Amino acid sequence: MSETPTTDITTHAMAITPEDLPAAEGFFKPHRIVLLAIAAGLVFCIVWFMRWDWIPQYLPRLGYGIMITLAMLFSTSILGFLLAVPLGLVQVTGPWPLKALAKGFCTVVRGTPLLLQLWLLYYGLGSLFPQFPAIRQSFLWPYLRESWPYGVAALTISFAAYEGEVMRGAFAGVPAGEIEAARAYGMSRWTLFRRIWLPRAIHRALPTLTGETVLQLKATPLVATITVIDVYAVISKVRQDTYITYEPLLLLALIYMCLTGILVIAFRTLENRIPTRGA
Amino acid sequence: AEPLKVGFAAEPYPPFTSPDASGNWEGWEVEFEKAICAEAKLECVITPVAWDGIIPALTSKKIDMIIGSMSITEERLKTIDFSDKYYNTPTGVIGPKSETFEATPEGLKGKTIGVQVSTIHQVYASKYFGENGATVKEYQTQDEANNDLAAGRLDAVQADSIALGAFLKSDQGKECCDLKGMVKDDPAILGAGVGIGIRKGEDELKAKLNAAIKAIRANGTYDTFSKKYFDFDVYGQ
Amino acid sequence: MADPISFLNWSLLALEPPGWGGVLLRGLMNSIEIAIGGYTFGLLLGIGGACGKLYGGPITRDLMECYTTIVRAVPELVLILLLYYAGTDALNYVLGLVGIGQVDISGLVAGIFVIGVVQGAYTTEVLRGAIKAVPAGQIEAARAYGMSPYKVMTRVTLPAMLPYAIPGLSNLWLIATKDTALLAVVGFSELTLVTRQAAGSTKAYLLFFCAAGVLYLMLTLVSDLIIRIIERRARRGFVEQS
Amino acid sequence: MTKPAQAIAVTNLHKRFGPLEVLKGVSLAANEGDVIAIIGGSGSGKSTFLRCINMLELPTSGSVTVHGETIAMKKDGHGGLMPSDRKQVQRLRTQLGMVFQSFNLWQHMTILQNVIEVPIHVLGKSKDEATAIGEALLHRVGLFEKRDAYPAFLSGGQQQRAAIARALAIQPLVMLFDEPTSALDPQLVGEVLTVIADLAKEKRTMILVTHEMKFARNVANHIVFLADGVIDEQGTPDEIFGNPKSERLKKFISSIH
Amino acid sequence: MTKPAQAIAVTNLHKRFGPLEVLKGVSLAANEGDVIAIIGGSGSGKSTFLRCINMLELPTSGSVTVHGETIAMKKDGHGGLMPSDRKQVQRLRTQLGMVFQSFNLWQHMTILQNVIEVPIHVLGKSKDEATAIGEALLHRVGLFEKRDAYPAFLSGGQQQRAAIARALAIQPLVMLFDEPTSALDPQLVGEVLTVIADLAKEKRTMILVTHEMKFARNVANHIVFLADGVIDEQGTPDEIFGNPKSERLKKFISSIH
Ligand SMILES: Nc1ncnc2c1ncn2[C@@H]1O[C@H](COP(=O)(O)OP(=O)(O)OP(=O)(O)O)[C@@H](O)[C@H]1O
Ligand SMILES: Nc1ncnc2c1ncn2[C@@H]1O[C@H](COP(=O)(O)OP(=O)(O)OP(=O)(O)O)[C@@H](O)[C@H]1O
Ligand SMILES: [Mg+2]
Ligand SMILES: [Mg+2]
Repeated sequence: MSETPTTDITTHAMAITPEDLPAAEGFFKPHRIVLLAIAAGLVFCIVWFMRWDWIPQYLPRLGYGIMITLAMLFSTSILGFLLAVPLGLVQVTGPWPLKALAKGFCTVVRGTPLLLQLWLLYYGLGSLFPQFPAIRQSFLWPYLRESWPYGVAALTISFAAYEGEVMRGAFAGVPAGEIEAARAYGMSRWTLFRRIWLPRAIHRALPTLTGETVLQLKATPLVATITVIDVYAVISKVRQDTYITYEPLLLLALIYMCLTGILVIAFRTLENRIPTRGA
Repeated sequence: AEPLKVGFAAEPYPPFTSPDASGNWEGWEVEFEKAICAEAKLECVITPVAWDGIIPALTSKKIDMIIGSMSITEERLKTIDFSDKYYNTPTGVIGPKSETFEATPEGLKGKTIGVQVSTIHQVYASKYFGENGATVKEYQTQDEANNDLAAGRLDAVQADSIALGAFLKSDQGKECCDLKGMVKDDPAILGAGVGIGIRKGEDELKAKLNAAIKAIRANGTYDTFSKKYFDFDVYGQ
Repeated sequence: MADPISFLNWSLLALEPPGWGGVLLRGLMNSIEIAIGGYTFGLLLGIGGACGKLYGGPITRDLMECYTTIVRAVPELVLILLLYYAGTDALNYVLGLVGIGQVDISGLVAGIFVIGVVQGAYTTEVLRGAIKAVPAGQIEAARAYGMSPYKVMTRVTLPAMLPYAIPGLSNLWLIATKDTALLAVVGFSELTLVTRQAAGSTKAYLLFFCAAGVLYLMLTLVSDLIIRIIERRARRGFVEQS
Repeated sequence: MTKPAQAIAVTNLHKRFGPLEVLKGVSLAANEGDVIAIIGGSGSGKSTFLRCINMLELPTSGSVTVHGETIAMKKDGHGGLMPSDRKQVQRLRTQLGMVFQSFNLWQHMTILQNVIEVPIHVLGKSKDEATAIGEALLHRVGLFEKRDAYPAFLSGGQQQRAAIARALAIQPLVMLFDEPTSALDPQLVGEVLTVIADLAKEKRTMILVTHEMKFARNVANHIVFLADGVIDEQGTPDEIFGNPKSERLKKFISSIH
Repeated sequence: MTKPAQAIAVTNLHKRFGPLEVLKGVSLAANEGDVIAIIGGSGSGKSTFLRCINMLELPTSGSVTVHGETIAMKKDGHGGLMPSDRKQVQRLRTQLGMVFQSFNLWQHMTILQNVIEVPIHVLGKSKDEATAIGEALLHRVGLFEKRDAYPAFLSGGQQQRAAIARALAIQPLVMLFDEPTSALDPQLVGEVLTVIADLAKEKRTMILVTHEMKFARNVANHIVFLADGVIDEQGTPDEIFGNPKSERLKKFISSIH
């Protein structure tokens, strides 16, 4: 059973979080300048000696892929978070059947690879649907035919399970005294949840949430394996069209690094709005 | 000497290559590979590689040749080299039985057509159908494309006619789909048949392989094992 | 026709061919092998990395920082592709320069290498965090009684850090087992790929994906059990935080 | 002058935790303007008593009357009581301004937000009105400059003063203090005690549990000595400290240097 | 009786943290059997002084002599000093039993393991011998029953007593105490002070930084008042508390009630 700090350690270890951003002051030291010069040389060699002539041709498609990646990221993070709140809450206070259900859901999802879940939904479940004429005729069919709903579903479920565990810790970790204080001043249960418990839990979970969102970004390329054209799929196409091995992958890594960087900076701004001290 | 590593696409591509439950590979190309290696007196081991990365695997020496129904095209020749062709079959389009359309740009307008990624079919479909109002969806494996056609997520699938034939004969294919026709040829894209992919500059190997292909054609081995799979001459013209 | 009954065709899971159960199990063994190898390799890299980051000179520290930053910012899938093609290439090239000549890098070794490099960055961060979590006073006390730096490290810092590191390390193990699935994209026949092959050959997608899911889940649960035993031992002396 | 109204009355309160009977029949009444100090050894049930008054702990038997209104209770089926009307409890709780030993400020809100939270979201005041009252209270406890700081950035004494302001903001009939200074280091105790002494001077009704005997003596007009779950002795400060009667009280007083 | 030998001597110690000069030339000598109490306001450099003695903090200039052996120092190139022989420092540190304010017990070892760790792994004693000595010491500080408990499960006072046993186990020439009771709540202070007072009765050499003036007065034979980085005044307890001369000392003493 992992308590909040546990998840936190691992999430942080796996994802860049705002703490990792270098502080602007004190960044430039003599050895750094040398290292930067070497790095610049390396980048120059990469730009000069490798093949980049394919970029202009694929630029529009890359842009489109990035949009899809971001759309996947945001839609699934938001949906997943909305699911995670009840998942976490139920595990802390719910009646035992719900508690067991939520716990089981989190364990199963966290215990199996996302790639497998994705394929299970798309190739497994998705190929069952057309066998039911009712579904085939329903208004949902045009969507069920597409591949992105399966990607969204799998990523949402996965985010919900991981974040649900975080929210469980966060809910459980809100000091009992703060909740008691709210009760002592006559708050009703709903007011207490809405005004104190939930915001306080989110506040506690925010640093981990940052990490989890970066992890979610890192999980998005998997949807390319079920024919969603995200930036990864675009790059795969470049590789297959041109038979260039390394360059597109390097560009892809660079794109993800930039996306991660932007995400992390955005989160840092958000986190700075409510300062926390110490842990 | 080191045995030569023959790269197969890890994804099943019946009836040419597909693994069975005991992990053995079977299919026409497996028999072809055995015959070739025996003929050329090469020691070969089958090495499954993701189709998607099979050319990089060859150039980075993870494998030494590709026997994977890979058509000889201009584009590929820029990166790797090929032996002479060892089979050549026309390209077809299949679709659900319930619908009727032709395998032409007009017939496929507005439809979603599935192809395997990194194939001549993908290039062809993009050029002839994609630019004329059809949506081309790319799959990692032929199998998945077929499956999605059966699942109703696709309106058509373009592929090698033999692979399509095998699918149409399967339980799944029999039920749902039929052949809509062959596509108009474009040798520049569809290429001059399927050859063994090898690294550039390995001319000695290339010569050996070419000689072996000739030999098994001549001594009847080729026809013997082909008969098990096909009732026509896959070598083509 | 893949009628619903065939999804429940249990005989497809038989251990002997034509059942695919044996193949799945072999795939699972492959996955576990890579996970163990990659995790161990990652642990070695991580120990080096953490020491480098904490005690190394400024250049070592910055290089380590680049390593962990890049690995943590780029999706595993992309890293695996990059490392699988470029990494093994580069390794061969370097070996060639050193004069050992081409080595034949098997899929297993490449898989271990790739997972290891990714895990190494994560492990570095976990260990670094754990070492930093050891209260400074504990180390100061050791120095105050005349322990040599080596003694301080082996007698105090390392054992005191373990309880902080174990939750992170055990999560990384679970991640390693699941990351092996990503090797499917480079055609390595671990559990996920053989599942896909089995599913594709038999059209029993749901059955095989569920079966693989169960196998992964079992692996996770068994690991969890073992981890909990280890953790209980290492956490002796630490008050449970709720 | 008329006789002051009764602010709070507790009658024959019993509280049992499993096998342990912590309170064995405690009765206490406070008129408006009273400052009652509850003293007693550790574990004598002081906190439990205070928490029973505002139903944070449910009594096993007995009744609590706030400003003449008795909290309606019913059997809970496990040998204890539970409130039969949750709304009533919520309403009466706003009459009882509890100040906790460990502050329990809401960490995700600034000091001012902490203070105006209950007035706005429970009492239904407008934001402007609540803010005006809240800022005045923060002035009073000397924290006006810190109104936009988050609790984690304040010293313990400042946090406790903020908690007092928060309790005052609900304009309660009675303030309940549970050892308001014992989580503070000695240097910070003073500032909190000053604020409480000021409140006492204004004749605000207060019940406080405290270990600071000197302070209890100066501030309270009535002192209750709890021991073994009953009121062992009670009276004016002079009676209790000057002329203790029970053996236990004598021992307790002498043990405090 | 012969004149007691000199246990420790600090000469003209300076310590600078960046722009802040915390110690501006402090000299102090302790003979065997001396109990020296260092008092002074917060931030006056008491801890820094103690930490310089066993080189946990490196002095900017000045020298430290333990039992006649001066710690060899060399320039560190940044205007400060560093030990030129690390082995020597390690050896001399085993003569200085430091007891930290925050105990700093090793959390991953039981109490007994904490106590025998240094004797075995630094002093090279056998495990049996170390255990015998360790158990005797734990008896002495009243913790024998707790020898197999982990530090986190002990009260603060028990932890501090264990820390004292750990320092005693290295059989140091001098014990250094840095506010050994200030991390404890008042109830636990007593038990630790009793142990220290016992050590003083045995004529063990001790240097202690403390805020407990009454205790310093009872236990120490020499008191040093640090202010602004220098020794403002020093003398016997009676001189310092009975007849303070410097204004600062007077003010300091009067500020402590
Ligand atoms: N929730 C609970 N469950 C079981 N026992 C409890 C609970 N709360 C308090 N007790 C017990 O009830 C007794 C009285 O506790 P209480 O906190 O009221 O004492 P107190 O007089 O406030 O002591 P202190 O001065 O130490 O705060 C103690 O023995 C305590 O262990
Ligand atoms: N590592 C350090 N870096 C910078 N300044 C320091 C450091 N350690 C101590 N100081 C400063 O040196 C001064 C003296 O600190 P020191 O801890 O010795 O005081 P003290 O007399 O022990 O005070 P207290 O009674 O509060 O413990 C303080 O102003 C402190 O801020
Ligand atoms: Mg209490
Ligand atoms: Mg100090």
